[in-house]
Amino acid sequence: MKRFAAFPLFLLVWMGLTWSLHWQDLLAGVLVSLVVCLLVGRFVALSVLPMLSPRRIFWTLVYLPFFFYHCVRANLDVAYRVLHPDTPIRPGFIRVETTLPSRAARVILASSITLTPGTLAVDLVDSSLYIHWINVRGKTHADYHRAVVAPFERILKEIFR
Amino acid sequence: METLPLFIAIPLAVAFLFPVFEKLSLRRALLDGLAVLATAALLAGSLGLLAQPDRVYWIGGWAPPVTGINLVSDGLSRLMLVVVQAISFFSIVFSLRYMDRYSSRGFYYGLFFLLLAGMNGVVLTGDLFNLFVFIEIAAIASYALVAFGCESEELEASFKYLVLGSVSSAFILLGVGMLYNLTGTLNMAEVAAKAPALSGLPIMAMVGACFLFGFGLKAAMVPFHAWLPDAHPSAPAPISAMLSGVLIKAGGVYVLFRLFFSVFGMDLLYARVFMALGAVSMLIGVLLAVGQWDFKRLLAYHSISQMGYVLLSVGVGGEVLARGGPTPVAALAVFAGLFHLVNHAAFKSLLFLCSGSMEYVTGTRQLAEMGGLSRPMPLTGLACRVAALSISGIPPFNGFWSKLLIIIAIVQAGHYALAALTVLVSFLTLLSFIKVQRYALEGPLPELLRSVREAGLAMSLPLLALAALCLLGGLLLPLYAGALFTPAQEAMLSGLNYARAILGG
Amino acid sequence: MQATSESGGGLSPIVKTVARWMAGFILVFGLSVVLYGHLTPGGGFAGGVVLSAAFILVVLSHGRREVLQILSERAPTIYDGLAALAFLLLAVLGYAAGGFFLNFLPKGQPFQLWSGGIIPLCNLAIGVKVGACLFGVFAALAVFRHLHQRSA
Amino acid sequence: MTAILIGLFALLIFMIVACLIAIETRDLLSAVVCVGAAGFGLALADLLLSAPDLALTQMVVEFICVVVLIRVVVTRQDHTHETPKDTFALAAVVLCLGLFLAACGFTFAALRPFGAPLFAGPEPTMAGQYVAHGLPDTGAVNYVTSILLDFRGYDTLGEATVIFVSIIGAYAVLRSVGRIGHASHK
Repeated sequence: MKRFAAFPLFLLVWMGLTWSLHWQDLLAGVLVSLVVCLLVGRFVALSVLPMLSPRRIFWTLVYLPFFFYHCVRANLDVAYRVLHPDTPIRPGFIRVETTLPSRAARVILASSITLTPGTLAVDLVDSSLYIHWINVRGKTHADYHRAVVAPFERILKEIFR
Repeated sequence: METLPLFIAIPLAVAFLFPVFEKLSLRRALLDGLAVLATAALLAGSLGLLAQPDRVYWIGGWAPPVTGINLVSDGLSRLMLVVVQAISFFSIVFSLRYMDRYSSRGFYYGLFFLLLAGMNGVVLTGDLFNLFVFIEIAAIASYALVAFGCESEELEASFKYLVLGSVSSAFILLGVGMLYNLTGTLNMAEVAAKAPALSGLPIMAMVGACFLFGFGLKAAMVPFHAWLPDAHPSAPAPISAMLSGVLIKAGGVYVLFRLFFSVFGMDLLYARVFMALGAVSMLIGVLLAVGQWDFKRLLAYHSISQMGYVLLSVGVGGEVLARGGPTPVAALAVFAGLFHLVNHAAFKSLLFLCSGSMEYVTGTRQLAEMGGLSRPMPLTGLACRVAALSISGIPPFNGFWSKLLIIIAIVQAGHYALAALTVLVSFLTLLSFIKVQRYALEGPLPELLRSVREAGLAMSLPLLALAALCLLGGLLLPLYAGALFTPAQEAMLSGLNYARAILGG
Repeated sequence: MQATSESGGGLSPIVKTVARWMAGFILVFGLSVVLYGHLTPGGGFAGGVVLSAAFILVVLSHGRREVLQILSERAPTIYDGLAALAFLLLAVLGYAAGGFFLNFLPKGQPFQLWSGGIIPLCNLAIGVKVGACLFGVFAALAVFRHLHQRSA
Repeated sequence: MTAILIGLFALLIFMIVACLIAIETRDLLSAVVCVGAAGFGLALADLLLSAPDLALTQMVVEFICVVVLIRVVVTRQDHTHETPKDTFALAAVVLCLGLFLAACGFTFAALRPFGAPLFAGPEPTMAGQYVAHGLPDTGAVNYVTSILLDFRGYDTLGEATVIFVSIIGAYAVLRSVGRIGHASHK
């Protein structure tokens, strides 16, 4: 049964794509979602039901604007560094430890870091994230963690608790 | 019951089934049985078609005004259909044993039936774009089959064939595109109805040139022949028989006849180009063949030369027609060309199958390494002799009669130099096949080949059947010419009336 | 970097996880392109390519070694053959109903999913076929390298 | 109209340049990238000529092909060899191409002008029939699909078969063992 966990998600995407509530479109959507679940359901295997708890939805809704804000800020920061005549950059690789429990949460963290300009998550080994950073500041892992990971991690921890 | 679509549907269905069958690990006998049964059914169907009148089948029920694609059964397509089915039947029977030497029988049969479906589609279609699509199916299947042994020479030959084949397909597509732009239709009959109005324009010469180049390359006429001597010998022997026996005809010469006689209307320029291409191919092909020591390569060069005969003869017929000469002469020339086309299918497939039979037991294709094979392999030796006599034009075999008719027609049309050339080429052909006889069948048996024996009945039967066809095809000509050749010859001579026959009115 | 595509080990866990999540949504999108081919731009050919993209994504991220354990060399050609056969079957069913490729099903109401008779079914067959085909080309080139045939 | 033409010519020149670089470069990976660029140009050209479905298909196919080719090229240590420049062959190719283009330029004047659709002409054409009969006779709203799968469904069967034969052929040629028993002497 686990492979059908993503069924409602697929159906939702289908309805978004077709943008219709006609019975034929819905029937086709149900069939398509079933087929897709059969094909790749065991790859996705998200535990969907716990995801629907109100607390999680609330924190997800908080996370989105927060992420957007960080994105814009980082954009401006990178633009400043690129346009500045001295190009004040200090590129380098850093390794940070994340305390997030599940792999899914770590991957979302890594994706958020990648989507934010200036930082790029290169690899994830167990709980260590390898990140390329355009302007490395600080000396210790704790510094890195505070600057790059902590803002996202705090909210993600709430979502995936 | 309308049977025309089945000539495409059956081979396609069989071809689609083979990958599935291979997964199911079915018994080999089942695969073989299905392949033989399908080709036999198609052969029977095509013979049954001979007794029926001309007709048009509109696919999908889209009758004129033309929106759909049509299949046409007229004399010329029925003739080609019978030849294709017959050669493919014999090749499949021969493959049953011969393909032991290759892996992946399922893929082999799949590609074989795709090749067959492609050729049937080309022969039956009445639509220009559809023609292109099915030519591509046949061509791609043949590229893969040429490389079926997976050895480096074969891959190289296949790659060369693929590059030149793609270039020719591009030109064909360009020609189809220009015709569509000019006439607003892809249906051959509608194009034929609109072609006379366009005939003076330079663009029509461009279209004609594109088609001549494209299909000339598929037919391996001489300036465009470079791929054939590599590609045809590289394939497994039954496939060589299919490629030389029918593919260069169905995918090349037949389409040239169909387009230039029925769609554009034969004029003096096209006829002269046909004659020139035919004469040059005839001469160069045989000159290149004489020096060959690889049996299959020698046969491949002869294919160029023999197809030159066909093109020359039909070109002479078209020339007589275009300049308003006597119709019986044109009819005789076209008839002789078509007769030689059928004969070539019979004796060239037979020769390739013989070469395959010898290669199967001796492991070599080099004439210098063979010798005395007619004693341990009496049936193959007999078949090989019949075919060699046939291709060299020795009476009473079929090649003699068709060459005789070609020479008579050319003389009657007044081209004495070409007639002399034809005789000369025939003599050179005889010379090169005397070499085959001398080195492969006669002489002492080499030490290495002491233990060879006939490869078995499954391989000998198709050889004997084709050898019988070579003998009887000439002797019994008056009996079946009316059913097979006369409608084809009429279809070609009636020219642009093709449009009226299909669209009615 | 952990990238070990040389040895067939696949990419980093980030890519693997995201690829797994995305594959399902790409399939849903591809199937919608296929099924709505008669209503919107798209159809079997475009949608089939999208379908194959989902599988190629998973294979690319997970690497050869992991894939070879679940994927048989024959799978692409079999689905290819079966889908082509389904398309031909539609044509032959039309033949039984009166004409080769006859559109024998009711045409339905325009702009609804069930319209155009056999057209959506043909699109579906072509979509599966093209998807299997493109994935087969990818698998033959990138995963199998050399095919080991049984001699049937 | 002129804007479209200018854009189209720019794209064509871009595609030709990309193809030439792809042929001439010694690095396989760069060649693949150039081929991808040419395909992307083709997708844009389709979009300019208002053929969104073609553009969609072309785009997706291009992405997949480039990804597949890169995947294949990256792990191979193939090097292209420097072939000696054959001046005569080059001259012959340029001459043939020049003659062909000259013939095209001379004869293409008779073709329908660019942008004049076949279905809008005064005389009855196939395209006109499709536009007139597409929706009522097939029930498909998308004319392209109605042509592809109903009027010319047989052609589409052929095209699907072309793809099928290509992959079957590729699988047949990629076998590791072609022959069983003794190989033929060369």
